[in-house]
Amino acid sequence: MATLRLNEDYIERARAAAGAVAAETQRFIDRHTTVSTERAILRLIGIDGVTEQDVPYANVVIDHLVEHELIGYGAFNLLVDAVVTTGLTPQAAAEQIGRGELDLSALPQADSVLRARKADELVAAAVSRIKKNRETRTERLASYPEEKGALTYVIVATGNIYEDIAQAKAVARQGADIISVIRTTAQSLLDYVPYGATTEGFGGTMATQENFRLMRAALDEVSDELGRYVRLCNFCSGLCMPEIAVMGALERLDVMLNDALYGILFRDINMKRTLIDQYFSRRVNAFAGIMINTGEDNYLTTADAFEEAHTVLASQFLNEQFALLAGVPHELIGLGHAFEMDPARAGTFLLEWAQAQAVRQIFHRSKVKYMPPTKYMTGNIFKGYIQNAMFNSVATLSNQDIHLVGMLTEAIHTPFMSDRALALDNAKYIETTLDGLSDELQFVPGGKAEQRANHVLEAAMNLLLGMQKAGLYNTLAQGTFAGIKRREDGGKGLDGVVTKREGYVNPFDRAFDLKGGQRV
Amino acid sequence: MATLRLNEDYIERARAAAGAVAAETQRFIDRHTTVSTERAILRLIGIDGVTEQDVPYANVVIDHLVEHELIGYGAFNLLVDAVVTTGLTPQAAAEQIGRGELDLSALPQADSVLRARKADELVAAAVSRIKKNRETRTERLASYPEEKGALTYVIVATGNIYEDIAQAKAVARQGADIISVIRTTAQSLLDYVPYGATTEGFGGTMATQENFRLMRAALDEVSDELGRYVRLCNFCSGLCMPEIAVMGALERLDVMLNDALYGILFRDINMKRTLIDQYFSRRVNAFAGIMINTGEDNYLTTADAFEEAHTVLASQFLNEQFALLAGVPHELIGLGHAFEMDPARAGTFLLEWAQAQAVRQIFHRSKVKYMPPTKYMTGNIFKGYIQNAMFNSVATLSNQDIHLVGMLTEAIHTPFMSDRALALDNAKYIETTLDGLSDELQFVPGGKAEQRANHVLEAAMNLLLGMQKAGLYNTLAQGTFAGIKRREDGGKGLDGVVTKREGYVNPFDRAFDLKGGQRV
Amino acid sequence: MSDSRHEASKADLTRLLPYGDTMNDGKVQVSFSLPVEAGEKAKAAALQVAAGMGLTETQVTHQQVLDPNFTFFVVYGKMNRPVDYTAIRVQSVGTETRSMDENDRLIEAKIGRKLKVIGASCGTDAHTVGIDAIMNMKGYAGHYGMERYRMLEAVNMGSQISAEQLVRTAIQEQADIVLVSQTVTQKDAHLGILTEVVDLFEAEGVRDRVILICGGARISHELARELGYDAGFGPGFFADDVVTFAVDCWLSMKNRT
Amino acid sequence: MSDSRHEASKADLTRLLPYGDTMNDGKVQVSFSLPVEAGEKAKAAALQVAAGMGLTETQVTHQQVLDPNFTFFVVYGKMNRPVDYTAIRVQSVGTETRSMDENDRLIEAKIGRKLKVIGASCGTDAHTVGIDAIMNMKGYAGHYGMERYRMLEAVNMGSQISAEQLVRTAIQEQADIVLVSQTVTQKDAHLGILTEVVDLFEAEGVRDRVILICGGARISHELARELGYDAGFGPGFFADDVVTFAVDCWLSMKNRT
Ligand code: B12
Ligand code: B12
Ligand SMILES: Cc1ncc(COP(=O)(O)O)c(C=O)c1O
Ligand SMILES: Cc1ncc(COP(=O)(O)O)c(C=O)c1O
Repeated sequence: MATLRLNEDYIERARAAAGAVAAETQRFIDRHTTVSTERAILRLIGIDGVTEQDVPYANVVIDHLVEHELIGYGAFNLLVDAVVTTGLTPQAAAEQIGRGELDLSALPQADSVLRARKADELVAAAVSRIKKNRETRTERLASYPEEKGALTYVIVATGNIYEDIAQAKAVARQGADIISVIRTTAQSLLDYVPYGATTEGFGGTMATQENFRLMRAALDEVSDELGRYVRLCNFCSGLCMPEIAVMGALERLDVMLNDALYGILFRDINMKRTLIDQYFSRRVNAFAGIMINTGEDNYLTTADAFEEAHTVLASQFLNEQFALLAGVPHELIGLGHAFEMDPARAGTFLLEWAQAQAVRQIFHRSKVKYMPPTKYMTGNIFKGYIQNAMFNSVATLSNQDIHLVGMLTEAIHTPFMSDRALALDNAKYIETTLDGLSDELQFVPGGKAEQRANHVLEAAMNLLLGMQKAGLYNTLAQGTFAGIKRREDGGKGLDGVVTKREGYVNPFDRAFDLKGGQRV
Repeated sequence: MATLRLNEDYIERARAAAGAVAAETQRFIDRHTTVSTERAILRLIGIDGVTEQDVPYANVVIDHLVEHELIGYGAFNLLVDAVVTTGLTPQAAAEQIGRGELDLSALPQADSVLRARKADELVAAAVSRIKKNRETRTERLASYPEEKGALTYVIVATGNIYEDIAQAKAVARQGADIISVIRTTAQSLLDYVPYGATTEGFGGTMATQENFRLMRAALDEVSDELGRYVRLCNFCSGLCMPEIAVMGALERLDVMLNDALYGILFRDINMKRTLIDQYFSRRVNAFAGIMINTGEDNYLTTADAFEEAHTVLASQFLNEQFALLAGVPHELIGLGHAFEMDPARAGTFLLEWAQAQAVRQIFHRSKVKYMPPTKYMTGNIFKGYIQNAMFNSVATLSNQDIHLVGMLTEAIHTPFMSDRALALDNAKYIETTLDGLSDELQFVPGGKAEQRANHVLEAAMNLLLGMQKAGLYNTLAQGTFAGIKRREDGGKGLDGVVTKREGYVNPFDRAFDLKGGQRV
Repeated sequence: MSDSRHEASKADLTRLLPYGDTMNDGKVQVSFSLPVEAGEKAKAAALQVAAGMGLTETQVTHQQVLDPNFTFFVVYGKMNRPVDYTAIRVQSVGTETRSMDENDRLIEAKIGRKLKVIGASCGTDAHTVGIDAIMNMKGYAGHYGMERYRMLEAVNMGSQISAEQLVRTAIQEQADIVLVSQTVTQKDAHLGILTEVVDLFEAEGVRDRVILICGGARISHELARELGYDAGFGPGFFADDVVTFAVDCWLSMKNRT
Repeated sequence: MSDSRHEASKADLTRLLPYGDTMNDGKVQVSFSLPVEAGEKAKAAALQVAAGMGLTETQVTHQQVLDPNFTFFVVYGKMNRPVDYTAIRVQSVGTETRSMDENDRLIEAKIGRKLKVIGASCGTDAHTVGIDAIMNMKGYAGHYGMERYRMLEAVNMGSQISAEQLVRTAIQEQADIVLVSQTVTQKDAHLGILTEVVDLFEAEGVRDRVILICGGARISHELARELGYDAGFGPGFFADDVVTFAVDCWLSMKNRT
């Protein structure tokens, strides 16, 4: 593969600075939890379903704890007490709380031995279910021929899970490796997760546990048919990030969009809330063997890809460090980036290639996920098709692990079945025709590609060194990323941030630690 | 630009062998003329128009000479005699012959001084008209800003010269540099050139002098509008090759498809006829400052581009040598080649690039004309559009002088106005986005690109060395080019080949010699 | 060669037809999928679909399996239903767009005070690039936004703003012009929120006190008018176009309070 | 969420509509040019063209100047005229294609002698790849041609063969099967020569003694039948298909001489 000679010193310093920023933030994260983290814990111990008013029992319980100012002790503690003292299952307890029949603030102290036993039992049940999913995935992967080359990634977004399934099966048969079910436009701001199979979404379909289950079953079916494991992806993002992680772990999703900063920037979710949420959600994802995909590509939909390339790189360093702190192993970190330079600008192919190749080399231990042009796609589907071909070319030349195939109708509608087929055809044709090309080429030493890559790298390093001084919150307040300014106490969901009290416990934080509790 | 290290020794030996084959053939050519060459000479001295039965007067006169077995002395000799003895203009003489009022076999001997004076006068008139056209072209080119980069080449083919003009103006405004008016499917087998403005053709429009004139005027108009010289191209090919050359010289065409072998292979025209015809037609083209474009691309529509790449290269060497023998300067030789490998084959981009780059380097003194995919184009216009994008990429990377832009509807119909616009958009986008790329890349030394290029070069050299032994005619009989076998005495138009008799004169052969009569 | 026409035929604007390479050849390209298995029968069905579109001389140039029961087609054909171009009246938002300077001077001269503009990307829509293009200082594609206008006071509330929030703010701030951006239109997601904004203004009895304008990638002027907006702007329009319209509209509203 | 359907809806084959991403959404993509100046009015005209095609919910997603008086459009819309798929009967050339071996054995068993095939690319058409694909030994795309058949004697006359040449040769050689290839169809160039071949055979009174088959990129079975051929084959058919048809045809012609 044509490689770039990158300044290794810059890489090291940038990574160290990002590590320092993440570590500093982690100290804050460690002292806090959130309503969504606590709801995720409840889901892990089996609380599911909704009230007659469609309120999830996880929310019912957490709202109850918030109301009684008990949430700082951790929902797990209180639920175990309730289960031990009442003899109810967690679900039954939750339902009683919902009906106002049980008040967790008025519980007697449970016996500490029974309590510990119950706690272990509940944790073990969750751990075992998730482990089983992980094993099933491993077994399935092993039972099919070995995978080669990039995984092609496509989206389905009909709004109706059943139509999504039809689309997903079709596109899997057309050759897609990862099916991402886009969420409906409203969902990420909901502070609860909807329930059941859903058929009405706008620009996407509700992420619900039942929808996950239905889609996973459909993809297993089609995987068997095709003799190839078709991966399922969803969005572990928004106000319910940790809960979605749990749902994904329970239903064997394989990939999750999951970013430390995306919600802050693009959904105006409070930064503290998101940073705390992303930690536990990544813990879950890692344990479930689910690959996370970060969302730096989104920056370039508002910021200029030429001018702001270094912000993408800086953010990738941050996402990497946050992920490592959450215990995500390198092979489950999929860093996002995108091909978003203005096609009217001369010579961008080289710049895009240099960027993609640099990311590939800098994060060689991780996976990279490459996103197609969106911003400069227009209603001219013909032009769009060749923009995608150029993107596919860079993806192939720089050997991206996850290759999100672009739609010629990107600027028009969420994809038609035929749009996806054409998109995969495009990617396959380019992959075939460029096969082996990059092994036969070298960048001119010290030429524009290396200059550009090192320039972006240097700018990213400087940005991170600046952040190390200014701190993450201040940097976000300055509009550094995607040109979007966010205040420390602004945005949605700050009221869901909870300071841990003495005695707070989240047993899954330790249970899910792949490294046995060691911070990297 | 990324360059290949080619075996210079192979290049030299291949060129020498091609030179020997051409020189050997030239000895045969020099001893012969053809009815079409003679008609071309008549057109040069002003014979034009058609009889009431639509027979061109050039044909009337030559048929008359053939009938009276005088053709071997050369039409020029006889016409000058007639003009001097009758006092008629050549045109009037031709018309009298047409009406049976003048018999060239029954002419008295003309006074040799008057004869020589008349001959010089007629030649001078033709020379001056053509020179003026050449000067007009030079002046027009000088009056516009300097041209940069490849010339984009498009076809119009409505069958109706007036629709062609509308299409041509539109596509010139869209950015095309060379407009090629495709001929109607039947024309190349006609042993006469139709007359006047025509509006009915199939897959193309008649090549007539009036159509040339109308289109050149339209393009001059649009050139002035755009501040850019828009070139006109037609097909100097088929049974009337030399006449078309003359018509183009008189009407200021700028480019002519003109190949030493195309008619033999693709039109089953007799090889002697074509080889003799191509000689004088090239003489004319060269003198008129018209660039010739060879048609090796056509081989790959029947032969496999991967297996038979060397035949294209060998033919290019031959076309180059024939052109040089005819006195065509390097800068007016445009060698054709094409991007025609099966898109289903892996890794073809590198092979196409290597081939295009090798041609670029081997013929660095000449121009190269690069043809888009046609054979593997299908009714899937979307796929076709990205096949063209890959072709455009190779064209840009290897810096082709003439870039024929491919149509997404190649497999469906002769181009719609919108097809051409999309084709130019495609080429422009690729040119812009790949701008400067090839300067920033190197082929891996000794890698697949160089191996492939040298392999093809070696095979071409061997083929030419074999031809030097076997002779051109035998080689053509073996199906070496395009898999098509042609016999020395087969094909159309052999009866139009004429052995020169003692005293034969074609004054234009010398008059049009840019080098003052020196064979290179 | 027999034909004696001396130029390409002119379009008959009262009977306009699509153009491939010859006047009135009616050529169109169509692509679509059908939920049936690929094959000769599917191809026949595709040709019937094309016939249903009034096309003749149709050919399926490409047929592609999407799934066992879905097939994609590319079809070329001839459209035969002419359009009377001379009868088309475009309901356009205005004719000549004034520059920022011209608009500023006009506001100064005729209105004599700054106009207040409030804008937002409403509902759950988080697409801000469109509204930013119109409002923010730097504008878009070389066209400055409203914040740069001397005679406008422009407040961009951002995205994900509920209809109530927008209307409340507009009333509080006594906005002259209210801008609503909507990008997500899948399953008509935009119609609800756009209607809600109009309804709320009407419920508050202040609809006639504001110039209400919407915009977005799939918003047309016609649609906007139907929904009760004064105007709608799709892609290709910038702040100057919007301000020109708004000022004209302001000036023509006689019975302003 | 209120909907209780438990799977994606099935296609109603009696009322088949195009499919974008939801059953019966009717989505189609169209592109064409109009001979008018680009702009809002041109866009309106494009929408009327789309309406003329029976499309609703149309949007012009792209408008592009081709020339001062020509504009290109890309339009998306909803097609509303259903097709009764269950009523479609395909006039197809035959159902199951036999392999070379099966055909050879059938000819041997039922006919008992080699069949003679004469083929050519006729008129001024110089495209040989199509007829070569059917006739030559090596065939095309992995399908052997007729020359490889044990029980066929195939003569490929090549291209640019006049109708008279072909018919004369066919009669002289007592051909059982005659093949005509036509590729150039612009301005219906193929119709003349195809008709001429049939007419000549009829004029010679031997039309019923040969199986007459044509083919080419834009030849359909329907068209071939209309013109008086026994069959027509477009892209995607190879020697085995043609031979299968020809043998069946030969066997079903009771009154053969
Ligand atoms: C950038 C982008 C995003 C960014 C937005 C970042 C941001 N801060 O804005 C991110 C990545 C966050 C995003 C997310 C989503 N997106 Co988005 N996105 C786009 C994209 C690539 C470009 C849109 C854009 O910025 N255009 C540039 C601006 C300048 O154009 P414009 O909006 O049309 O504005 C012009 C005019 O319309 C007008 N205008 C616009 N607003 C207004 C208002 C007024 C008052 C006036 C007068 C004029 C006016 O003026 C502007 C200048 O001319 C498009 C695809 C594309 N290429 O079009 C998809 C697209 C719009 N997104 C889409 C979807 C579905 C989503 C999601 C819902 C997907 C999901 N389920 O997760 C999410 C959720 C967002 C949400 N809740 O709204 C779909 C919409 C499909 C549809 N028809 O409904 C698109 C078309 C992509 C696709 N094919 O699926 N997206
Ligand atoms: C190769 C080619 C050429 C080569 C031909 C070389 C040769 N020896 O055949 C050359 C370069 C010489 C050429 C020249 C021209 N060509 Co040409 N050519 C093509 C091209 C690229 C491919 C055709 C091909 O080989 N297809 C592959 C074969 C296998 O497919 P097929 O013919 O469809 O055959 C299959 C079936 O149809 C069937 N079949 C075919 N024949 C028969 C017969 C029988 C009896 C049966 C049963 C079946 C059968 O079986 C085959 C296998 O499935 C097409 C564009 C394209 N990509 O399609 C243009 C194309 C066909 N050419 C075209 C034109 C206009 C010309 C010219 C007239 C242009 C000009 N004015 O100079 C010339 C003149 C040729 C002439 N007089 O006929 C147009 C036709 C437009 C139209 N609709 O009329 C096309 C579509 C290009 C374009 N878009 O303009 N061409
Ligand atoms: C990390 C991440 N989360 C979520 C989303 C989707 O948007 P939302 O979930 O906010 O609707 C994206 C979109 O690209 C993303 O990158
Ligand atoms: C050299 C040459 N002459 C002529 C033609 C056109 O064909 P014809 O003039 O035989 O119809 C071509 C087509 O590519 C060509 O390359």
